[in-house]
Amino acid sequence: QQRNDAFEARIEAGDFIEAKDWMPEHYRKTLVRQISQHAHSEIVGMLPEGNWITRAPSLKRKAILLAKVQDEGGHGLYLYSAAETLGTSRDQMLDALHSGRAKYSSIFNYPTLTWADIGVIGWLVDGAAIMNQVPLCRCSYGPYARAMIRICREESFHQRQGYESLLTMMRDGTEAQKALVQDAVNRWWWPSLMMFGPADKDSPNSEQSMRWGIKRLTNDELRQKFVDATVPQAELLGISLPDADLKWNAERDHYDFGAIDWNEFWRVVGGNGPCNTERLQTRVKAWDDGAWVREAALSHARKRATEAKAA
Amino acid sequence: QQRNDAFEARIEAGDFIEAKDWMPEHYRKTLVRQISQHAHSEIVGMLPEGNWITRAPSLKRKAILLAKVQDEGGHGLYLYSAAETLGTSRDQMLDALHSGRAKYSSIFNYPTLTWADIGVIGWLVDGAAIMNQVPLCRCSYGPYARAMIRICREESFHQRQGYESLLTMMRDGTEAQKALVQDAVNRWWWPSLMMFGPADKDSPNSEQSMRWGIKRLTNDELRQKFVDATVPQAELLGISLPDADLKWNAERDHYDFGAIDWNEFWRVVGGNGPCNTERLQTRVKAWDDGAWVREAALSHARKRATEAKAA
Amino acid sequence: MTASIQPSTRDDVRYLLPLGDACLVLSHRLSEWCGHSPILEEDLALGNIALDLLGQARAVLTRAGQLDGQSFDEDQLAFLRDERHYLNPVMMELPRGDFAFTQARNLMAACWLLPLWTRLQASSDAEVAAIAAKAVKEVRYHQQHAAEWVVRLGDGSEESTRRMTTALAQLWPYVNELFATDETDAAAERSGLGPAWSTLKPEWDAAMDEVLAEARLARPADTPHVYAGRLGVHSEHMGHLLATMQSLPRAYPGGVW
Amino acid sequence: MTASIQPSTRDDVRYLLPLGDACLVLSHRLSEWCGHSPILEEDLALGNIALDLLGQARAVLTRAGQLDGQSFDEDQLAFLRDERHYLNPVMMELPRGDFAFTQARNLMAACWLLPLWTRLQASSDAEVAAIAAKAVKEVRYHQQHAAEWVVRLGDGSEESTRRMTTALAQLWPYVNELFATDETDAAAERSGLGPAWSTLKPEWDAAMDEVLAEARLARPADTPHVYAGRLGVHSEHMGHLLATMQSLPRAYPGGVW
Repeated sequence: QQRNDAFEARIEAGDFIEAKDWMPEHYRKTLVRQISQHAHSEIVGMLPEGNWITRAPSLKRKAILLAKVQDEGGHGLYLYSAAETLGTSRDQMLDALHSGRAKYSSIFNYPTLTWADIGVIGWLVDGAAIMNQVPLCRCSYGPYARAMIRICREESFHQRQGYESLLTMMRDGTEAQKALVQDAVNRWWWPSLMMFGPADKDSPNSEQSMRWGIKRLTNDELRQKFVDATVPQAELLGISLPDADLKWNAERDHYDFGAIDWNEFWRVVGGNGPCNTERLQTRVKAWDDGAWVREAALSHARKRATEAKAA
Repeated sequence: QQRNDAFEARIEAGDFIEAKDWMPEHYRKTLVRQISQHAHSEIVGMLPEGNWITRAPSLKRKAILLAKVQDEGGHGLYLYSAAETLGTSRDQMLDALHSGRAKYSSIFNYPTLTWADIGVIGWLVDGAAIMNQVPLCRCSYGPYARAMIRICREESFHQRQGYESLLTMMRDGTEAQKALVQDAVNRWWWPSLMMFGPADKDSPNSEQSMRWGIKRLTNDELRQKFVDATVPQAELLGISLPDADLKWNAERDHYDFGAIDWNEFWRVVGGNGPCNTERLQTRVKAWDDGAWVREAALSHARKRATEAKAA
Repeated sequence: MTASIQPSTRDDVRYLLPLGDACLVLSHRLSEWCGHSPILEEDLALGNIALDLLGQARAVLTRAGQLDGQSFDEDQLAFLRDERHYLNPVMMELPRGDFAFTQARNLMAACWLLPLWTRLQASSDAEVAAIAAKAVKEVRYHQQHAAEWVVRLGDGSEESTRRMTTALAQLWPYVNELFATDETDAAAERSGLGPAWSTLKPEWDAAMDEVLAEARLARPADTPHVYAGRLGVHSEHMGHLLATMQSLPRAYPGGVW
Repeated sequence: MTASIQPSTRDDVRYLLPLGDACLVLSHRLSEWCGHSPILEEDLALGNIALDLLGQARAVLTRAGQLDGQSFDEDQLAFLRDERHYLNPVMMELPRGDFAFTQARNLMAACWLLPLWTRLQASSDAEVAAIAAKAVKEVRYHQQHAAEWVVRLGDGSEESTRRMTTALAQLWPYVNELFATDETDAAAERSGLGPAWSTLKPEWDAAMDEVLAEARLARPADTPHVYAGRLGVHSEHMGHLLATMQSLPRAYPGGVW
């Protein structure tokens, strides 16, 4: 109880908790769940974008996309490392993903259907992710906070690249290209809003996480910030957002927006989105198909170690 | 010896030998080898053309190609049946193919690189095949001769379709399409001439086969017939054949043509052509991947037979 | 000249394209088996089914093009339409999978096409009725052929039962879409062009249940999945399929084939 | 606007395109691993190599386009050239295969690119020399990375040894082409643009033999195969690769990306 009080006091004071520090078991568990879920999201998130690398329409865009997807893999790597500092191995976390126990961001259960989806993912999905993640740079757990600083920097860069690619198509492209962009925005807008999670009233875990400084703003607060930031960007692009109720509310000093289809949200989170099964199968297949490689690497290392000892 | 003399006399008289008739072991063996090789060629020949079904440039051409490749499968089926009348099972023949003991026509070890290859295969490769096969409709072994009649009829149809598709491109197509056709002809001309086999002087088995009426014309005779028939068709198409020595010889009443690169011929026949390994691997993979299906069908049949008996 | 075309949003066109596209796209997947089947007879049978479906697709697309009013022919509709204007149910575009998956899908598709073509024989559009009269015979054979394989594999070896069970489970989420109804359907019912897809469900259920019983397979539980190929929202497989299918006409502007 | 372009047959262009295409096509195959690697670190490493090769391809194609004299940029050369005008060695376009195949090919390609880039640092074309100076550092890392895997897998488990041995045997017939020499090479040697490919063989042999020895793998026997990607004669895989790669620019004439 004394340790717990000391811990709570450090959180209160805004101290960073480090790997070697004592922490309550529930804090540790909550963090592992959150960080590994975030790591899994980066890894699964490589798939919808990776789907377009071989079809990127210019070599410059191909290079940008390839680098972006690589960055996501890199984020996965830091995040797994951050979670490992809490005593759970990467293999354990992957096993939780592959067996369906662990989640990843539900947004990646939607398919990328056209090239414009790549730009829109950069703009809206990375945009929403940043909105969620920036506060985590001040999260109470040091290794996570430091990983998030680096990740947020790179994500901002991706978001700008995504937006820029849309701007190029909307400003200089053909009518067919503009239609592509509008269509992609129509498909990704609502799922992006869902990325902030259920409404606050339906988000029971939030309070404890807020108290521990693992979460800094509520789902609805973040969602509103995102809408407020994004609407002017949409206007600059010259596309419309698929929400008839979206309008500026001078009184609230915020944009009002329409009702989210929570049925869809829960359906997709619950495993019945368009790509849930395929995404997980793809990851499991990559892992299973690679088993012989991992075994061979171990076997090689053992052989050489034995030989070195014998020599 | 007496049976042998009677057999030779029947051959001499132009009689058909039937499955139930006595025949010399060497005759049987030669026929099984020739018919199964022909069957394998039909089956392997489905691959280079099948490669373009999903990319046919019009729905009509797609339907024609799909039907053609199906016909080839059908030819394979009759020919395996004809060979089975000689006491060798289809599985035995396939095993010989898959293990590399049996051959198939070497022409299918060249890749189909553009859509024009499909037309050119119809025109030149099927054309050469027909030249080889028409005499076999009078072959001494009845089941083979009858299969060949049906096959030759369908092959002629394929050849006309192939030629017609080239004519369409050459008469009504764009410059880019005409270049496709010329390029395909450049690549397939010499391999087509090689389809008649080595020069007579290097073809030791021919004589016995001629005597038995399994073969009716020599390799060089057939090759000359093919060249004579094809040159005017090329002129009508408006393409050039890639042979500077090709010219009419009024004295011989035939076209003269340049020297065949027998090194290439023997290299490809010997297993080192562009696609030998892949073709065989593809067939073996299809067979191996299908093992569970064949086993399941047998297992199902057994189950139901047992149940019928028990009932 | 290789720029994409946009078909009309007329109700009759929007009703026919999903059917034509379903036939075309399933034909494409079946034709991928060519030369790769477990037995030669199946190379022929799958090729034959692919050919029938292609014929049905050509007839329907031709008719849709006539009704569209922009003089699009079957080839323009097949080769110059973008993914978002392809309206087949998503099930048809899924990769060919193993032989169990292919036969399970063929069965599901045939059990859907058979009552659809049957009713279309009475279409108020005489062209459509004539196409249906021919198609119905073909699809009856397709259904029978697929049913035989589903039974054989479902009640075959341990491995084949496992594979067939997996195939059904993988396909089941895509079934809902075959019976989803929209405004286009309502218009087709009103005009007599054809039935609402939702009305085909009882026949599909009965036909499937019969085969599954014979195959001694459990019917998978229904799922709440919502796919909308009919609105042009596809899977990630569709773009790759079209990249292949359309590559030549796109690369040879003005080509005459 | 989406019609295909035909590059010039100038000797310098014909010398550079095979190199640029080799990098582009191998990069394409490596990028197919994205999200499918056996370990996350390899997703990153293969992606990184793909990115380096893409950069090399862009630089070389840009330079070839300048020399060509028809003002083709890197994108026109990449997206509007038909298969028969793509000049990469066939090895680069073979499907990605398993992880052993990928690493074996990466090693072969790097052992070829390293001496090639090394000599190109002294190219009479200053642009080419500058590209080479950057590339040589990248390819040195690629070679080392692939060598480590070939050793690890070659001298790993029974299965990995079998797979690596198979991969080497499958790739070996395509090696000849990396050292085949033609008139283009002769011209490049005369002008100082770059070395004849045939002159790279001793270094390739030495580098490969060293890795194979370390991996305790036998060097496959040489074969008499003749591939001629450098003359635009490819394998059947190339058309499918290009259908995918070029699909967007072909479908969106006048598109600005």
